[in-house]
Amino acid sequence: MREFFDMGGYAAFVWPAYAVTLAVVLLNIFWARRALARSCAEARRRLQMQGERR
Amino acid sequence: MNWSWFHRLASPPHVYALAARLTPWFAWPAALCILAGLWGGLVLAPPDYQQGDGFRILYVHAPSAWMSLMVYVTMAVSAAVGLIWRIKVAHAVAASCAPIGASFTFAALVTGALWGQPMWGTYWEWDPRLTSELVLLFLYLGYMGLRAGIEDTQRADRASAVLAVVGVVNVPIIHYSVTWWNSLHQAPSVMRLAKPAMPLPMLVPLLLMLLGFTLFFVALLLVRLRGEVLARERAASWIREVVSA
Amino acid sequence: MPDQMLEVENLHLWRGERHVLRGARFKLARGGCLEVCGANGSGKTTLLRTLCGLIYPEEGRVLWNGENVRRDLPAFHAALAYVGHEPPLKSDLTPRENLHYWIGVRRPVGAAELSAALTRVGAQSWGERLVRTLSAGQRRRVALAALALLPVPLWLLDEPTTNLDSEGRELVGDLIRGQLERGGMVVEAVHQGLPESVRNVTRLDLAA
Amino acid sequence: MNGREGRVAEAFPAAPGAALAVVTAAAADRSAPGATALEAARLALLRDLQLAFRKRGQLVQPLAFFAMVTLLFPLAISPELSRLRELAPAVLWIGALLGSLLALEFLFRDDAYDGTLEQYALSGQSLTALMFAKTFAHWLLTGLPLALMAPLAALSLGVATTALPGILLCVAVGTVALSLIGSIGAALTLGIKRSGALLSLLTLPLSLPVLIFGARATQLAVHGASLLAPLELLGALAVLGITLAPLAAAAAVRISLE
Repeated sequence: MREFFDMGGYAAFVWPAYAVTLAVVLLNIFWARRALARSCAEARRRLQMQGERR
Repeated sequence: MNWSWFHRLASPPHVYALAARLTPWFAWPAALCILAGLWGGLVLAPPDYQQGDGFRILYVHAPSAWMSLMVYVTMAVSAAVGLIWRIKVAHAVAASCAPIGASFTFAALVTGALWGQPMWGTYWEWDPRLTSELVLLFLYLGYMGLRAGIEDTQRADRASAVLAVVGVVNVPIIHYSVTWWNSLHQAPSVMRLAKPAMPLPMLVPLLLMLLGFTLFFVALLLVRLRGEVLARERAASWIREVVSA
Repeated sequence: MPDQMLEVENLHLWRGERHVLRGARFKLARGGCLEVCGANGSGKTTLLRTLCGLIYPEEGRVLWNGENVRRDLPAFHAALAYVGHEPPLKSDLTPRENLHYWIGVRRPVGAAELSAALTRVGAQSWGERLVRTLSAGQRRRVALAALALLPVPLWLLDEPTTNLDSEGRELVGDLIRGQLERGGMVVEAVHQGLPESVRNVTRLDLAA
Repeated sequence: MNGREGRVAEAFPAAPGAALAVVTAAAADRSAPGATALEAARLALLRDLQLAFRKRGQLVQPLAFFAMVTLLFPLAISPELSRLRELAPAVLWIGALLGSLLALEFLFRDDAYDGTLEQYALSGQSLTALMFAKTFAHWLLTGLPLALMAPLAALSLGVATTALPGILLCVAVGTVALSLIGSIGAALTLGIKRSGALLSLLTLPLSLPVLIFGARATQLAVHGASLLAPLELLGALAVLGITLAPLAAAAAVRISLE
């Protein structure tokens, strides 16, 4: 196990690289869901405005 | 030729519903492929005979680099389709691509630099591939900047589509010129190992990661696409059902 | 000359998020004049810009001689003259130079013709001054001179009488009448009616 | 008809009959063909040149900027001519790139504000040809002066006089490509407030090949070698730009008018 985390001495480079990629993947999931939620809220607001105008 | 099937397929409510339905079918296989690829790449694959365990950065760097280019091409193709046939959904796809592509280009740059330190002894080498990747990041940033600068969605769609098409014509020229420039100024870089056929235990995890990232991109795209489709529809009755649900 | 006609089918227009035109349809035949009325912001300019093919209608079609104008935009554009509510003039050129370039891009135009047009709009005394020194009404008159030099079948005019004195408004009426008598068509956006009675006018009211 | 025209003449008694003259001229013209695309492009070019010479201040700006950049490098590095000579290609090309970029903001902006672009788009002429004419005018007004000034700047950086014709040639060819690439960016950023930074973000990455080939050609010229290979590549870029850039710029202008 120790050996695995040590990555043959390259731990300082391998793990940050994986961490950055993981962060990008997770952020993308978060951003995509947030963008969808925002669009839904925006659509709801527009529908409401149209309802009021009628 | 009868195109009505196509128009039905590309109609916003249909696309919205389809995207929602398809997302899990891409998301879960993506997760599976990536996990299997990680296991294979970090545990099962033997250390490289030259680079030791350092080469394992390949399993995140190569998929990120692949994403950066593949997403750009996807973006440009759908932008061109939207521009030529005036299909709003195509513009929505292009708009969804940019932030995904930009973030993975960033990841490719960072992982490339982290790989470079042990291999070249420096974080940044003016290697043609890394340089092209950096230019690609600027192309993405320009695309997103142009989009953000134009308030009207339709005009933003069409203007940024022109930029994406111009960009995709330029990417090979830029890559060629950077390679040409690089070959003048330095000997072929250390990175360019004589690549014998990669042994199977190394290759399979890489392929799994590439596939997993691609599936992941499609899943992300489908989620973002729904939002972009909603933003482009005005006063359509189907939105009420979707939003209130 | 083939029978020319401008036709609009089921046109829907949005201005931002507002749906300003819902399914408009009309026909304009030779010698016909359409007056588009409505308050500021009611979408008059949007309609004119759609008619001349600058804006792509989200729904509906604009037909010229029975064919969608999108099929051959350059030919359609060669048959129309559009004057927006700001005359497209360069303030560092004189009215004569402005007209020379503006009209010259579309058709060959001689010096005598330019002089005649400038005289017609009363520009003989200021035709050689830089546009930056002219008043808004004078600039508008230069645009009228351009119209006089463009006897194309279709005129699209956005508020042609803005900033004009009564004499100038009279001139607009004369130009329009001349165009209609020649068998041309006019679409004009106004917030009140035409300066004087021009016959054969259809009105299209845009709700605010 | 006559009565009506008479009334116009009455309204403008200074020129009786003038109105009639206009109408007859117009009637005669109805069957006459319109201006050719070439004539239209020539007029668009002349118009931009005439306007530029009415406002000479803007003409000098890119040149002054270029001269400033050339002055900054020796101050920032060292007055040693041998070192400056090595850096001359970089100095010249970064100066030319930024100088050309500086003037790009004005390429379409005034025409967009005053409605000229709208008239061009509605003229029935090929908008691509008109865009090409405007871009060519831009090159004549910035690229060509920069190319003419580049040998002077090179001289001040210790480059031998034998290298100067080559430098002039490659800057002239390179700036053609730069103007064309820039015209796309300028057309795309129409209607955006404070578009300067965005314009450079769009244009500079696309200009990299020009920078690379141009700087290499200049370097070869400085060393007295044959600069044919990079010059040919530069020419290829310019030709590619001539065929494609006006098309993209015209599309972008139409989009900005929507």
